[in-house]
Amino acid sequence: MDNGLRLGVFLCDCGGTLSKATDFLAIKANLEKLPDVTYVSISHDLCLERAREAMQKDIKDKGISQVVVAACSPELHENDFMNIIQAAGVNRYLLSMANIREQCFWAHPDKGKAAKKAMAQIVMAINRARFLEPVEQTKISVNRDVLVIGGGMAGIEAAIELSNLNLKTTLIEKEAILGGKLNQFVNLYPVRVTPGELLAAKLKQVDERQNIDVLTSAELIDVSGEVGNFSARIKGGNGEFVRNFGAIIFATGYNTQFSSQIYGFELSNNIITQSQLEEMLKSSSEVKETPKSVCFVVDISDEHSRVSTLSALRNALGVKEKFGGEVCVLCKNLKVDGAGLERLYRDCRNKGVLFIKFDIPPKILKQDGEIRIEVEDVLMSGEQVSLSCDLLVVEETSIPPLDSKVLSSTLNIGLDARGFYQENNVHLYPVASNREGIFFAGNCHADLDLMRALTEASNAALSAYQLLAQEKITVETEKVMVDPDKCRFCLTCIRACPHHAIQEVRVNHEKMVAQIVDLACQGCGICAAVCPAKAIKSKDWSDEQILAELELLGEYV
Amino acid sequence: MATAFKETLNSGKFVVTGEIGPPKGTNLEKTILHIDLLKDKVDALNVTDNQSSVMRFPSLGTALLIKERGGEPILQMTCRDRNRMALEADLLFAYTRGIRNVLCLTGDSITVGDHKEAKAVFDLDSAQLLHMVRILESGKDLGENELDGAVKFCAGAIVTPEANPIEPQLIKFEKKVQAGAEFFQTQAIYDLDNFKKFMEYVRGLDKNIKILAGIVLLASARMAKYMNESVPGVFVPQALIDEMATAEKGKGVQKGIEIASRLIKQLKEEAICDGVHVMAIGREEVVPDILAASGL
Amino acid sequence: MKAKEAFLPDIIAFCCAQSAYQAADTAGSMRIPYPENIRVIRVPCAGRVDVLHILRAFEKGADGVLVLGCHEEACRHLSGNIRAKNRVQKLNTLLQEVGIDGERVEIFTLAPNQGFRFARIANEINERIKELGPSPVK
Amino acid sequence: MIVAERKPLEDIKEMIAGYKKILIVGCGTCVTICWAGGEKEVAVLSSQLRLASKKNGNELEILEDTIERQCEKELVEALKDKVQQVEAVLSMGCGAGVQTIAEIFPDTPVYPALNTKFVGMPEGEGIWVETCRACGDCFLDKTGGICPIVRCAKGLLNGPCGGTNSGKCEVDPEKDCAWTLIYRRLEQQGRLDTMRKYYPPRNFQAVIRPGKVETLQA
Repeated sequence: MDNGLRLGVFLCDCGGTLSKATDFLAIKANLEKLPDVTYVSISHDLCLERAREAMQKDIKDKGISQVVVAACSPELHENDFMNIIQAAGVNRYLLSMANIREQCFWAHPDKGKAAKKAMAQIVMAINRARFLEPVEQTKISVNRDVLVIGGGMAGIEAAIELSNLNLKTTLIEKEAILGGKLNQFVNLYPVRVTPGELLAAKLKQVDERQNIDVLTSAELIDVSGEVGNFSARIKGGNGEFVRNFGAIIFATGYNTQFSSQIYGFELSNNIITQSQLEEMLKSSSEVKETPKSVCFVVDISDEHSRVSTLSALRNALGVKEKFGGEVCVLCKNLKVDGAGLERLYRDCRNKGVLFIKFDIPPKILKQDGEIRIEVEDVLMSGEQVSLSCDLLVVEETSIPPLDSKVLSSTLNIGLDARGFYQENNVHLYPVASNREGIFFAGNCHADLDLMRALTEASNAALSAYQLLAQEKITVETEKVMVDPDKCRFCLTCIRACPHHAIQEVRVNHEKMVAQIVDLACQGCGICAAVCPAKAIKSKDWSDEQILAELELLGEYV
Repeated sequence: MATAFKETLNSGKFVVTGEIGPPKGTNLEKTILHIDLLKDKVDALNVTDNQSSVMRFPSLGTALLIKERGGEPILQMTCRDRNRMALEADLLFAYTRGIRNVLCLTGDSITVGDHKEAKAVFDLDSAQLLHMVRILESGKDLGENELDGAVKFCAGAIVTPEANPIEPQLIKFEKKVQAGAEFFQTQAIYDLDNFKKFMEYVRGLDKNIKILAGIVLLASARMAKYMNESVPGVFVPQALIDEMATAEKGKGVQKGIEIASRLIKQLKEEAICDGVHVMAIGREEVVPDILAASGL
Repeated sequence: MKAKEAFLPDIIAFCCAQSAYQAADTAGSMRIPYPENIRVIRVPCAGRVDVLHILRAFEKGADGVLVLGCHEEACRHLSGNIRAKNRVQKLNTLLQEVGIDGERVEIFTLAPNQGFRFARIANEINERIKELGPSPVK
Repeated sequence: MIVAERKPLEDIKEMIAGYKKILIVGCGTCVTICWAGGEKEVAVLSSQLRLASKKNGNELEILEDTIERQCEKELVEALKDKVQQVEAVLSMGCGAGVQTIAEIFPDTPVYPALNTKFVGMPEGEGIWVETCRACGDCFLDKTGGICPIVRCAKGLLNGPCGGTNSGKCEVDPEKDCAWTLIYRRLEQQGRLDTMRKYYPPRNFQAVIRPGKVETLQA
């Protein structure tokens, strides 16, 4: 029976290395016996140009309808093979790969067993190939303007970087002035510029750029549309207005909060927070009574926090410089894992700041206007140390800005357990959100020191650029699609989609159904798995394709 | 022969009622013992109706027993186990046997008891049950049919002064007043300051409403703590829990009697309410001690 | 004992392309051996794996099934790994109802660079399934 | 919508014991939406039954179908060809669906695979709660749109019982006390007078069971 399938199988022995493990000719001979397999070829280097040309020619000459490549991991060259077959006139999604290198010959030293497994993997890929479906692509024009939310250091840096890349940027800040936390910090150690100097230099750059539009005292109300064509409603000094953008960068920063619950006492005139200390250090007039001894405690309410560790170190040095006197830092683990931070710690020590490392949080007692601290010093083998100070500076916990909860729900971007924005993938793509075209920079999603925040801001700008560099972006159409006849409009998929990529539409002016927004869809297939009516098909990972790979069980093992 | 409860209520006397829990089974020995112990020391005896949704000897049967032994019974009726027809029929019967007092309750949920799979009826609620009593008294039934011989009851209800939130509870309380409740027994109270506030509200609403404060005997600090934390609408001040904790081992009940009688004394001396309803929950034998210690 | 040695289980590992599939690649690249009877099926996200896929795997004769996704809070599709976890939990019940030991299905999380972890998981499940013996519906 | 739940497999296996060929019918309306009896659940049950019969060495062939609404005779009639091929039908519809299939195909035993639970709404992902008792005499105008008949454990009409525990129900501390909710809603709307009114006992004749509604078409 002719089912129209003409499968072409392209084997690659990776420069001959895999042939040492098995007889490729035997595999070829076995494969040729399988139904629908029209053509089998062996190549030594499918990743090289000349082999690709040969492959294209074979596909055309033999009239191949679906392509099976048995070679290295699809994680390496899948996209290249898609391009090759597309150039040969076969839809790029009609490709099925068998990973016979990393997941077979490289992993299994027993040649006989590896050969058997390779055969099984190829047959699985062939079975899958029978159910492949074409997916078309289209190009969509995009708006190349970018919205940056938050005029702190990360936001400013992102705007400058975008401007360098020739993308028009709107920078909105909810306060009346730009600068964020830079307006609060006393020094920026280990960076040898003052916060004022750094901010002035950056603001000068922003001012000079024609393509940066700064809106202060402005807030984002909501966003509609998708990547390439977002519509943002902004509330500014002159009321509400709508502006269109191709991408959005969140640089909304963080807030801090003292937790009296964790510490077990309230703030008072001799127990203050880092930010209160910073105000004190900044005030030009001399303080009434110079504290003779100052203690800092960190790692109690916010262990492993870079932000609070760094403010303790910076301010310890600040106190030493301004007041002299004794300065002591009580900590559990100092996180000095960034450029120059180890130096900052050494500077502290050299200037005479004393460090005491604890495992059990110290006992803090107030006695006649003095503060007594009792702590087991881990480095002195747990010896009980008792010290007193005039001023105790406690750490503050980083908390998300007030509006992140609202923005996350109106924009449908995820939050982590602590309420900060959650990145797409903390390792692979830390500046991307779960929604295509929305990025993060700075401490609104991670605990970063200044240098890291600046690097991130550039990365976010580059990611936006990557997306908007061309005036059009390529989008797969209906890669994942809802069958409107089967859809019961139960809202399960709309609620489950992590990318806010499913919307409700009316078909034929009548029935409401779910519909995938191709621009926003990231192809995870969660919707297909949750649909109780089996109305959603993920064309590149369809049930049929996945089940076809199961066909072989029991054989070739 | 006991005085009719209605008469006692209206006499201006500080009223005292007790409570009898019917047995699980047909052995009435202990019940009779309790009745005999209490019948002359209190103005009336409540009989619980499948209390806590645990199936027992019927409320009506026990009320008749009290009657037989010369006591004044208050028949508790819940809406959980009978529909309106059964409730009406039982009241007709009760009346013919000289039972003159009825306490109308909603009833506990069936799921807290020992017949969890049974159907909970709740055809009526407590306010509707009160109404029903008044309709029967008018010579008609709920189907608006004429009765050949009507009834006459002194009908009461319950109220939870410490309910949280209190406002919906008070709305219901007012509905019960309108439905003709002549007296109210309250859920256990331990904090007299709170209770006084409640009484101010009651007096402001209608001076004629008779309120009998619920006094539940504390047997141990653990029970006091449990009541406070787990029984809805009961607040036991920490001071009382601490006081219970000072009791020597085995002397918890003694301490409880002390506290109960102190509360009763104050309620009476300051004329905070119209009487008390004493619940000893399984320790009926000590009720005379409580009353004696209260000077009643 | 001898029969146990001879039994080579069919194990299907649904691997998220963002993490576990790459971890399997890493294992290969580092030449860390693992049982060759573990059959990897690449999926775009652990959240794509349907309860039905796993039930069908048992119908087709699988002795054990692994679902391997991203570490918590590292899922590219936010909730995909959590959904997969819940589904495996549901599946344990569905399989118990049928009389298949729920221990035959397990979910683990990996990062792309965790080749050793992949191999360790593969070995662990292989041993477990060997211990349990062939699937009762084979 | 009508909310249902799959019966335990053990019960279903017992019903269909001895049959060699059955048809599992899903319903595309309420029970699809509450994840109990749509096409997906049909496939899951079918797979489970095949596995179970394989394990026990029984022979079982299963046909599957999911129709728009099992409670419509015309739609059920479309199953005729498939029903004729099998010894029994397993319905994954609500009780109305099971009975419609049983009525259309009186010669074939029809078994329920679901327990029909209540009329309700989704509260969260995979969570449905009962919100309507279908009492036939809607009381919601008096209670700020919160039904005490369903949401109060005792179905009280005139206010809370004494078991309100910090706004929760004494029967199930997880659940809100309906009368606390009603009080708050009516207070918010300035309609507490409605709550102060006395409401007589419910009229259980509002629906004479089995219920029937006859309407002239508008």
